[in-house]
Amino acid sequence: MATSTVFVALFIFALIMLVFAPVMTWVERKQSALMQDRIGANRAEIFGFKALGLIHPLADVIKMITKEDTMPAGAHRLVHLISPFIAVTPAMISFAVIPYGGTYEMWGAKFSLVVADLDYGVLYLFAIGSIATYGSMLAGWAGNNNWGMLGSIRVSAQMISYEVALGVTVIGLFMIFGTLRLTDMGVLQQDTFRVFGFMKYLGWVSPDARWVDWITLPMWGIVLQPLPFFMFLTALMAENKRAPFDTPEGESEIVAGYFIEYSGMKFGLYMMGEWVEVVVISGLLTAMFLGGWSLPWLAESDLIAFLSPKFGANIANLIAMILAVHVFIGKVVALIFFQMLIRWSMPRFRYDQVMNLGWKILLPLSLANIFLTAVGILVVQKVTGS
Amino acid sequence: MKLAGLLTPQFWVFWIFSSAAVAGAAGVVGNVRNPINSALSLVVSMLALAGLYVLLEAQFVGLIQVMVYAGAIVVLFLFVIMLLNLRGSGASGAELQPLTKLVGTGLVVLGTLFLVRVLATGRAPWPDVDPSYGTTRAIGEALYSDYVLSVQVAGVLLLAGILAAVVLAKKKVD
Amino acid sequence: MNEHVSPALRWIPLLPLAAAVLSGLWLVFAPRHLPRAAVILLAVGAPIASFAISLSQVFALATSFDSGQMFMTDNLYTWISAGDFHAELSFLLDPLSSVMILVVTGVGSLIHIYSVGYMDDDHRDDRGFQRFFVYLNLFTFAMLMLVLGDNLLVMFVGWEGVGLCSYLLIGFWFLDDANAAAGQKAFVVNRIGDFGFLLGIFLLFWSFADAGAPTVEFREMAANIGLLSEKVVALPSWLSFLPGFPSWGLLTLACLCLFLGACGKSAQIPLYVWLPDAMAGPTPVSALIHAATMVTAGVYMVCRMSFAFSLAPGAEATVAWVGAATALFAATIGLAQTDIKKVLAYSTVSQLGYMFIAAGVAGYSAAVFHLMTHAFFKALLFLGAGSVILGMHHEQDIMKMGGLRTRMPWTSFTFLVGVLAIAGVPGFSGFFSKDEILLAAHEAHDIPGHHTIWLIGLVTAGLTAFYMFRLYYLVFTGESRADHHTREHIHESPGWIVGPLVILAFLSFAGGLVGLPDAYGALVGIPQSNSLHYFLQPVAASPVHEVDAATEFSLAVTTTLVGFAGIALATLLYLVRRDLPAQIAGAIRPLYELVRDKYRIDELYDAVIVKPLVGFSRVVLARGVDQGLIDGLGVNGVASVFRGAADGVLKYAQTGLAQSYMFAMLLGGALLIAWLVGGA
Amino acid sequence: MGDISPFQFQVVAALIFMIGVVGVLIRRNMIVMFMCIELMLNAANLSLVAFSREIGDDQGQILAFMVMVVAAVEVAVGLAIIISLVRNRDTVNIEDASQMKW
Repeated sequence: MATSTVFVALFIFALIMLVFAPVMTWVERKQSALMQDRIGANRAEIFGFKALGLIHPLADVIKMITKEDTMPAGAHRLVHLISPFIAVTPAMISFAVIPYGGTYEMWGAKFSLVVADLDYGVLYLFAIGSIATYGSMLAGWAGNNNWGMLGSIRVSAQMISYEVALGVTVIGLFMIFGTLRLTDMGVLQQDTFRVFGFMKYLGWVSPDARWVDWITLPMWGIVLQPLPFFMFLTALMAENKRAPFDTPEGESEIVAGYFIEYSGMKFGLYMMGEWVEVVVISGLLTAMFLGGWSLPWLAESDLIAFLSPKFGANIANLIAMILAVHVFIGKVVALIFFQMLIRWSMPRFRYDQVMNLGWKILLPLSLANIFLTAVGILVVQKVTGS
Repeated sequence: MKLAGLLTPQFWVFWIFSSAAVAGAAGVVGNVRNPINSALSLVVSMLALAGLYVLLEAQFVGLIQVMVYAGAIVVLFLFVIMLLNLRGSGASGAELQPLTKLVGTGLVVLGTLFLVRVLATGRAPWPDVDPSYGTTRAIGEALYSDYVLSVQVAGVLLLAGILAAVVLAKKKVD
Repeated sequence: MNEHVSPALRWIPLLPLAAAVLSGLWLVFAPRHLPRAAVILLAVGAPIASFAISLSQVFALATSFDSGQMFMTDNLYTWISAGDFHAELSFLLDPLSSVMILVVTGVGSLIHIYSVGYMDDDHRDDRGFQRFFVYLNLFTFAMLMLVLGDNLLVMFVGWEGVGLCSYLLIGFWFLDDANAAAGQKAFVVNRIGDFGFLLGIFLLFWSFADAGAPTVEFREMAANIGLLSEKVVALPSWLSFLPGFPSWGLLTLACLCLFLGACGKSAQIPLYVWLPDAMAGPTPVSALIHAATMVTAGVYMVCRMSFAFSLAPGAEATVAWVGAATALFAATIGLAQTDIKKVLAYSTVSQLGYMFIAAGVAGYSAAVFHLMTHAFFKALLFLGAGSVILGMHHEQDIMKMGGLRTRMPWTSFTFLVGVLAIAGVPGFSGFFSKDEILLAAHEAHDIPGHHTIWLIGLVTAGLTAFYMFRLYYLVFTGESRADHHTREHIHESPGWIVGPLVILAFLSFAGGLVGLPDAYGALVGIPQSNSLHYFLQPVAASPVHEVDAATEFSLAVTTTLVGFAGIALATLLYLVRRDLPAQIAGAIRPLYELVRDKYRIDELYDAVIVKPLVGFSRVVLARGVDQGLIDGLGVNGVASVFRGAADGVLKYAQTGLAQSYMFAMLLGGALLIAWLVGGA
Repeated sequence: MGDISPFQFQVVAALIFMIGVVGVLIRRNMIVMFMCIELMLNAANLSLVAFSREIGDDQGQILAFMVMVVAAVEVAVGLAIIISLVRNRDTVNIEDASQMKW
């Protein structure tokens, strides 16, 4: 891995993180206001510039940092101190394996738009995700608060439960793509397939029927595995403990759950962790199900091959790279919007409903999906003879 | 030890992770005050071991180590400790006597020497391995071809474990 | 001999098996029994189909017989394969088994049909009807295995199978303890015989293997029998009282073992005691199993092994003498019995003795001939008795019957045909077969005392005629001695029952014609009229006695006269002067009571064998060995040793503290590892 | 891999294993004893993986994987036992659980 590629990747990574996380507070407030026919945050200003309320995140940060940091009596001091960091770090480093673009050669250097192009990328995400449990769980316990304790029992049970569903749901996708590397998935999803291609194999239409070749769909995860997309999204949102899966923190039930004893920036870190995770979820879903950084029906290699004669290979690669990043960010934003829609429109599940959904609905469905996918793969192999 | 050896990242990775693993293990035993502390030490040890696995180019096992041990098993320990509300002293058992500590330490040293004597198989140099060594694909293909029976048995075992846990932990209805 | 394979053979036994399994599984697993019509179709259809196949196969064999085709086989698979030894599960159809399968399936089918009528009124058990036919079909299968088996092992499977079915059917109404006990008695007594049979099989197999031809197949054994003819077995010194000491022919010993098996199955002295008790079963069972087929298995086996018996004169003589003794002995018991089925049972024992006389004097064809005719008329008699029992509402005491001729004309008439046949009235089937046996005995010069045997046979024939007519007169003539209520309801049996009776009556009358002696055939101009004899010749070679017609006729006349004397005496005592029997019985009361009580053989066995055995078991085996040695010293002793050790010493190691165990485990593990590594 | 020899991994494994052993022997808290058992299993796993790498064969990793499966089951069942024990006896002290039944 050339040094320059890491640099570029890290640069974009930092950019996204820095931009997205604070902006999320604004998004949350503005979008909820939109949905509830309010105006939303619009008071904070710098020299009269309100910038649609975009100043508010900055004000929030200042407020949190300057707030008193309390330490409850009887708390486990060390654990209480480190828990917020344990909570936010996994969310941050999850981004390392999510690709924003492919690999581009420009002016003799290789640019790979992913921080760590790991062979076991998705597994890495799951492993990191499982570490995230500690942050929430220890927080509730360390504060020596009964609500916090209830929150932490709930959060540990919920997160362990949904990790199971999380892993099993996407196995069908792994079976189809045959890889855990997210960049490979991105490349594979640039392919298309003929919706009615099977007719040729079965001899229902003549081999030279052109219309069959025209009707194609991109090989996106959501096209191949539509149900797992939604199940995966559900499981991820439950992992993130945001509404409607916010039973561990449920304000009206157990006050604030596991982070009840936190204030100031430590509290802020929990919030930030959740928001970052919203972005991570969107990025992961984009990479796995929504074709990653590419536009549908437009393979990147075709694009570069098309542009190179006109602008030269370097410029073509650069255009492709810029396009890729923008496409990726666009998809992510759309997904964030979608998640916010859910968060602001669904009531909170009851705790037993959360567990039932995980164990009795998602898990059986995903197991059935594995089975069906296997059958489907066998059928396709049989029909196409490959 | 050559100076060059000190400069390789592997050298540092090994020493950092192995001392963390050993220290974590010692923390599990030595933390008398609160079982939660023991559990947290255990996590440190587990994660450090995962690092050592990755150093040994067993990435898959390392990741599974994180997911299973750190992500599930220790969480389960914590969960149970919290559920039983064992905080504070008393429930955690007697304090360790100085003599016990001494004997324990001695036993660790003696036992380690003994085991090292057993495990010393000659210092073969590391062989070169295939790039696919330890990858998910390699392990997965081995598991589902040569060791498929073991996988089946493991599945049955897991099922039995689930049932056993449910039956044991369930409160009596009447 | 050119071999011929006929795959149709397997269906002869398999069809009844299929019916039994199907119906039996249904019985076990289905909540309700099958509808009656289905049971009848399945259970009666299977033996009839078997009979049809048997007919076609026997016909095929008979037509190819003249061209030198002596047998057909059907090999299913290799059952046992060990080294040089192979035992096939295969069936053999040769003249001997042809006769047998026709009897088994033919008479069997008739009895199945009869059973439909007979079991109709059995309301003791909801599923009894179906259960009965399951057993009956299973029996048919086992019997066919027995007679069709190509080697001793397959035969033995059938042999045990019929024993089992016999047990099941004797104790069919097992709710009555007496019936269950009778079934057990039959089974246990049969086991003694089976033990001998097994010993015989082992001995033969071992000897053949020793002689370099390990086989249990009949044809191979027959071909290699010469290998064993000279071998002898040294007897231990404590057996010095035996004739022929110090050594016996190996074949003699083997044949005696086999004959012990035959004694058990065919109810010969000393193992006959089970058969009269076996009358506890339903009457069709008595007819099928304890008259027509199973009890003749011993005779069949001796005929089948005739190649061995004919080389063992000692065994032959034993067979003949045991047969003669049984024939006379059972006939005398039959004189004083009052239970209609008991009379017939002792008559069966007696007639089986007759067959063994024939087999013993090497008159195998005569034995088979009598076996066949006996199957006809004894089945007829039993079925007639069943019809009477049904009409009399399960009354079996002939002293309470009488005058049934007018009420049950068909039964009465067919029963009379059976009685005439068994009494040996000329023209009926029994006459020819009995004559042939007596002729064979008369001419068997190499059997010691063959004239005495002949004489015994003659006397038995007279006795048979006497007690059979006694039975007929007491049951069917005179005034009814039944109580008022029963008398009102006496009725003729339905068509299911009468039909088989009529067919069997015809066979009892005409069945003798297949073995019409040559001398009679010559009278009507048929050369070699004893077709059965010639048919059986290749399998069970009977010595051809060069008898002039005069001798043959004179013997026949003697027999007939004796028979008529018996009939006349019975007529006098039970038809003309009915007061006489009681007077005679009073005059010889001790003797009469002894005979009536069956010579108290059962009591004798009980006192000599059963009681001591039970006492021995109870005192020595149960109390001494089982409770004292095994329980006391073995189980409890070992337990108490360990208990003592645990109580006194080991329990102090069990602190209950898990960590002490772990420490022990650690030490053990360390030592183990040290040993392993140190050893390496 | 620098100057790290396979042997060094085995030393680490042995050390962790012995700490686990001693922990099981000297601690009275059942849950902690249980953690020590996990330590021993992990030490064995490390040894397996190191040997596997030393030989250049993946069998040791497979075995380590299976050990993890067993460990997971063991933890689930063991903790369930501890929960029911605490419910009945209100203690996690191993010395209070010295009877077969009560």
